[in-house]
Amino acid sequence: MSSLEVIVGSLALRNPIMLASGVMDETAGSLIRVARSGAGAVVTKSIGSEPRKGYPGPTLVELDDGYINAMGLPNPGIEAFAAEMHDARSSPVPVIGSIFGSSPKEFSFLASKMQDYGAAAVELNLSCPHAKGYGMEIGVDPEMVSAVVKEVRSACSLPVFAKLTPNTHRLMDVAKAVEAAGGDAVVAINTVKAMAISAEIRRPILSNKGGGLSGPAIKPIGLRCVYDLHAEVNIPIIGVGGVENWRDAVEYIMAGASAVQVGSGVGRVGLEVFESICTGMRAFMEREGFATVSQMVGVAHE
Amino acid sequence: MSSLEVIVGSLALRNPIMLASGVMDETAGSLIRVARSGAGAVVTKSIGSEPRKGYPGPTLVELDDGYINAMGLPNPGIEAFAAEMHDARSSPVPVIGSIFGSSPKEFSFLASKMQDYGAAAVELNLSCPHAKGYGMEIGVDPEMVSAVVKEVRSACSLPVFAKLTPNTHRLMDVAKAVEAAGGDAVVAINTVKAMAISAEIRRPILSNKGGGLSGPAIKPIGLRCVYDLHAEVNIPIIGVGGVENWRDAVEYIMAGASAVQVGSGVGRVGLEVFESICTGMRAFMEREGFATVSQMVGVAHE
Amino acid sequence: MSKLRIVTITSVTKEAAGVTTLRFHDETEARPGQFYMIWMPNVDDIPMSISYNTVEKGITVKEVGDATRALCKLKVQDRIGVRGPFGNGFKIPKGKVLIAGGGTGMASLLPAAEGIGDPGRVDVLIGAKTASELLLLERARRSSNEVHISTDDGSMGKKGTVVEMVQKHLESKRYDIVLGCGPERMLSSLLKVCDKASVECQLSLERYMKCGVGLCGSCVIDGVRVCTEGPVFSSAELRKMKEFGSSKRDECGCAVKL
Amino acid sequence: MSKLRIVTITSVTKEAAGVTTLRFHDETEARPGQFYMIWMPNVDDIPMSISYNTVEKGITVKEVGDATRALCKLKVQDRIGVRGPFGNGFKIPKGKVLIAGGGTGMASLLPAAEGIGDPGRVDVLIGAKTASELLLLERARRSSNEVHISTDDGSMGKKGTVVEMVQKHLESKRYDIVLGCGPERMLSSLLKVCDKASVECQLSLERYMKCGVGLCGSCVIDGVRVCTEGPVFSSAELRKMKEFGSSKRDECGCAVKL
Ligand SMILES: Cc1cc2nc3c(=O)[nH]c(=O)nc-3n(C[C@H](O)[C@H](O)[C@H](O)COP(=O)(O)OP(=O)(O)OC[C@H]3O[C@@H](n4cnc5c(N)ncnc54)[C@H](O)[C@@H]3O)c2cc1C
Ligand SMILES: Cc1cc2nc3c(=O)[nH]c(=O)nc-3n(C[C@H](O)[C@H](O)[C@H](O)COP(=O)(O)OP(=O)(O)OC[C@H]3O[C@@H](n4cnc5c(N)ncnc54)[C@H](O)[C@@H]3O)c2cc1C
Ligand SMILES: Cc1cc2nc3c(=O)[nH]c(=O)nc-3n(C[C@H](O)[C@H](O)[C@H](O)COP(=O)(O)O)c2cc1C
Ligand SMILES: Cc1cc2nc3c(=O)[nH]c(=O)nc-3n(C[C@H](O)[C@H](O)[C@H](O)COP(=O)(O)O)c2cc1C
Ligand code: FES
Ligand code: FES
Repeated sequence: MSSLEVIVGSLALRNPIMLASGVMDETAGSLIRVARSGAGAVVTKSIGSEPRKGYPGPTLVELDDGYINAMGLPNPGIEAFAAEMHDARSSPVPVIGSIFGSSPKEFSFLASKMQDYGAAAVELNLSCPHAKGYGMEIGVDPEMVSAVVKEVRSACSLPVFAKLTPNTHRLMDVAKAVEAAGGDAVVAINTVKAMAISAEIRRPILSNKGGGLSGPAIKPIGLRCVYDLHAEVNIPIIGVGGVENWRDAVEYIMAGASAVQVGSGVGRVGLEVFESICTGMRAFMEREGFATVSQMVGVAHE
Repeated sequence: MSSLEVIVGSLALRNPIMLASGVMDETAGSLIRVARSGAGAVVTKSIGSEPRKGYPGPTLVELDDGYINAMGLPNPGIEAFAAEMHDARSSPVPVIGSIFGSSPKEFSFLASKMQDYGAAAVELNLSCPHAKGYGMEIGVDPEMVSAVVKEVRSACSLPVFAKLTPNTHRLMDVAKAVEAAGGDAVVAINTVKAMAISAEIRRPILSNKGGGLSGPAIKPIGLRCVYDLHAEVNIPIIGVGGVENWRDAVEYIMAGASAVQVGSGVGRVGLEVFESICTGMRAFMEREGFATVSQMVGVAHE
Repeated sequence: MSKLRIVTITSVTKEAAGVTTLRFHDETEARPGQFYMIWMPNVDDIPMSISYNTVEKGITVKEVGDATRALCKLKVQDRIGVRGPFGNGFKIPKGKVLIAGGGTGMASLLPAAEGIGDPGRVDVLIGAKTASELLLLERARRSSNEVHISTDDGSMGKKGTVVEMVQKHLESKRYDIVLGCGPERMLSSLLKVCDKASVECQLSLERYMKCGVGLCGSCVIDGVRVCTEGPVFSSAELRKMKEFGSSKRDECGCAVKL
Repeated sequence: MSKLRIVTITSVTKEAAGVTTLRFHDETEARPGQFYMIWMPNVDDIPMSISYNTVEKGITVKEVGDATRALCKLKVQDRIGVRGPFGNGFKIPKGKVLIAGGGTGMASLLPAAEGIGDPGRVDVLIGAKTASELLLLERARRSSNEVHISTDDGSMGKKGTVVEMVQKHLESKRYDIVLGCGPERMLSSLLKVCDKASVECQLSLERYMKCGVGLCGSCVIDGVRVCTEGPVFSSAELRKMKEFGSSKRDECGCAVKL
């Protein structure tokens, strides 16, 4: 029987379908719930140094083929999150701590906290405003990204995953910077810059005006990023963006992903999304003669 | 009764719904057909210096919410296109000549040809490989774009529209470069870099592997670009990306577009897309008390 | 999937001090106990129970902060956005139903009473702090032959809480189900009272909601999403929830005592 | 909308020198005269008429270049991609039908004959250069009581062209419609012959196709998209087309004489 087990960096996972950051992952209860629903690993909501309320509503727009969200990074702050991480230890799968900051120092501080809390790895959300610049994202600047990864690398011994933004033509340079700085994996992609407008109300729907597009609408974009990344970097790639069935997951893996994450699919399909992807993927692998997931990684390049 | 007439740069249009470049616009017959179907203006397929066959098939992947295409810029070349432009003179609406090149000189050569042929304006397709670089698009480099627009500006007296790629974090810089170089309008957006993979065949579907995403999937991305551009440049903006009904068109206009273009909608809805958008938009304007389209331009910023 | 729609307010009714019902046309089918996310442009997007469940839908809003205040100021012809209906709603079994509402809790319970459509099958108990805050009494009387009132200060009906009334009723009469909505402290006493009397209940909870569609996780109670798996929970579900009646999450996701 | 599906070849039949029929399972409903875009991985994506219109669909491929050659080399169990069915297909009126096919043109016509399902209502005329290139004769005889053959060299059937045969039949018998498919020069003579006899015809055209869905414009003839508004056109439509029988477009979109 085909096996879904994978090793991503140094993390051994029972299956390659992880929960993406920002979706049902702010509390220990929800992390454990998702883990029990069949995910191979769960990533926490991105946590910052201080509690943040996020933006007023609307923070989400539902589309036929995805969502646009501008939650505004609400989170209880790294101190209060200690309790959630403590309770999340009973999770049957690894809990990866996602963090965001505006400087290398802030990232490394948060990473070492996540290590203290028992996280299995840290995921750096690089899609937040670049403090030095114009509100541009850190993740479009290879030097800034390199500095963040280096600092985190030296401050903690956990595997370091860097989550990349697709909103740049420099994605490959950024990924190479992650690799050179000692990052253990890249996670691609975060949401795509987007907006929804109400013709009757005559204004953007999200209170923040702009937001990030996720779900099936961005799957072809994420797939392209992962495919291109696979040709450029040698560290593992974790694919995210519009995965909601086994076929999506297999496509990402064939493009070069060692594992995938599911965000919007939790809302669009339900918590059964993890189990149904795994079941479908295993059936596909048996039909097509793949014994392990790693045999599928990157085969679309051959 | 509300009027749909608009003036974009110096072009007077009977309505703001134009045909986008690359869709049913390689021959005089199809340009006239689309014009008669109700478009306010038609843009030709992007024409280069030499005939090009484009890529082998598959060149198109159909998705639930759009297409991914990599046609490979097939076109008969600027010399052979003279005959089409000649016959297209019987078009009831302006014919805008789209051109692509790999250097400022090539662009200006093509633009002056289009002027000779009687085009009402030229649209610069800036999403082609940057000859000097690594196959990166010209449109991600503000200096290159500035050089192209200046050269075209001095070689011809037609209105110059610069069509921008969304595949960069420097879109605003590029648009400002167009404005500073004397461009008359920006057109946003071209397709978004994407890919489709077949799990069974284990390879990318398009023969070119990568392609460009269009249709409803990218509407929120185009809308965001137009909204952001409206705050940054003072020249008119022509919105493109996923427009297929009056609501889409109104949203683009409220975001800041003076006109919109329809590409994928021609395939997804049919040639009646132009008339149905115009009818719906006029009804909306009467219901909501807008006498002219220009009263709606950018109202989502208020 | 339930996308945003823009609707026009067709009537505004003041129910009590600081409580207003807004009606608007929306043809979507809803079940009693479901809710909308209501977009008040330039202010916020908040959950509101469906208080009238005909095509001319209604919400009954109590002013407690910016968004509810702005909603209560709306006039006929103004526009709001609605998403939904969201959530599971009440599952009403055969037999005799006891409805127990505190405050605006009645807003989500009345469509249940009206949905049953048999005034002999439903008894309604309404609680309020004081007479002037009592809500929707006349509507309740149209859908139930037996409506009783309690106020904390005794200014109308029985003096005491609605839970005390429920307890009395359960002692004297057989009910197949108790439906409840109101402040969570009230609901947690209600569950205890029902458990003691061995009567099933379904209680509608409130949690901080942002997305409304089961995605963001801001509304979870013990890992369960109130927006999609609730807001109505059965006795069995409620008994398992450690956070029920004891703590909730604020906008940041921090746990706060109730 | 018709998305790509991967199908497995279930049978391979050699029809004549350089002509092969491939069958595969595809449950999509198609009308006679419609076509698929066939993806031959690592080679190309090309239009092919549906030559068997049951759930076990078929295409009949003539080797003319890279993609058709690769298709003809496929074996049972190999996989190809299919998109479609695309195009309008034949609209078959009541009454007597004359089918006239040249070369692989028969591939798209036979499903029409089979669709009529009454061998007494359909006469079939098949033309080929020479006997060894004659296609699908036995299948034609199963769906028509009257099948006639012509070859350019007289090696089988009447010596001459299929259009000459049509002319004779139109002179001697009443038909309500003529359905034709084959090289465009043949089709343009066919239209003239039908016009002269005042019999309506529907002819299936071929143009360079890339997208298949009415988007790219590579298949236009006089501004009409053969992939979506065709490939089957009526006499009235064909008479208006200046490019019909005279020119077509190559891969670049350049006009070339036929
Ligand atoms: C499923 C559900 C149904 C509800 N039905 C009704 C109803 O029918 N009538 C009614 O008057 N109220 C109802 N509420 C409560 C209502 O949503 C809050 O009173 C409202 O959101 C307060 O917003 P505000 O800006 O006016 O006040 P704020 O000053 O922002 O907040 C006041 C308090 O309201 C709560 N609150 C604020 N925002 C939210 C939010 N997004 N989600 C949940 N709670 C929030 C918090 O406890 C907060 O402390 C319901 C809540 C839920 C979850
Ligand atoms: C609607 C339609 C139905 C068809 N049905 C059949 C059929 O049932 N059986 C059959 O054998 N052939 C059919 N054809 C023709 C078939 O598509 C071409 O023979 C095939 O595409 C040639 O490809 P190639 O790579 O083998 O040859 P190439 O060497 O690439 O080309 C040979 C010639 O084929 C034509 N051609 C090439 N590519 C295309 C294309 N993408 N679209 C249209 N024409 C092309 C051109 O005239 C070209 O000069 C049909 C064509 C159309 C438009
Ligand atoms: C509601 C919501 C909240 C999100 N919050 C975060 C976050 O806090 N940190 C982060 O790195 N990504 C966040 N994301 C992005 C997702 O992790 C993911 O990269 C993106 O949604 C694409 O995947 P999907 O299509 O499966 O949703 C969020 C996405 C959504 C929809
Ligand atoms: C099949 C196809 C071919 C295209 N060819 C061109 C082209 O030659 N030049 C160009 O500037 N844009 C081209 N585009 C991009 C469109 O003009 C447009 O910018 C994009 O498709 C987004 O609009 P839409 O969603 O309405 O299709 C093409 C798009 C498609 C789908
Ligand atoms: S409000 Fe977002 S999950 Fe419930
Ligand atoms: S093949 Fe593209 S329009 Fe017909």
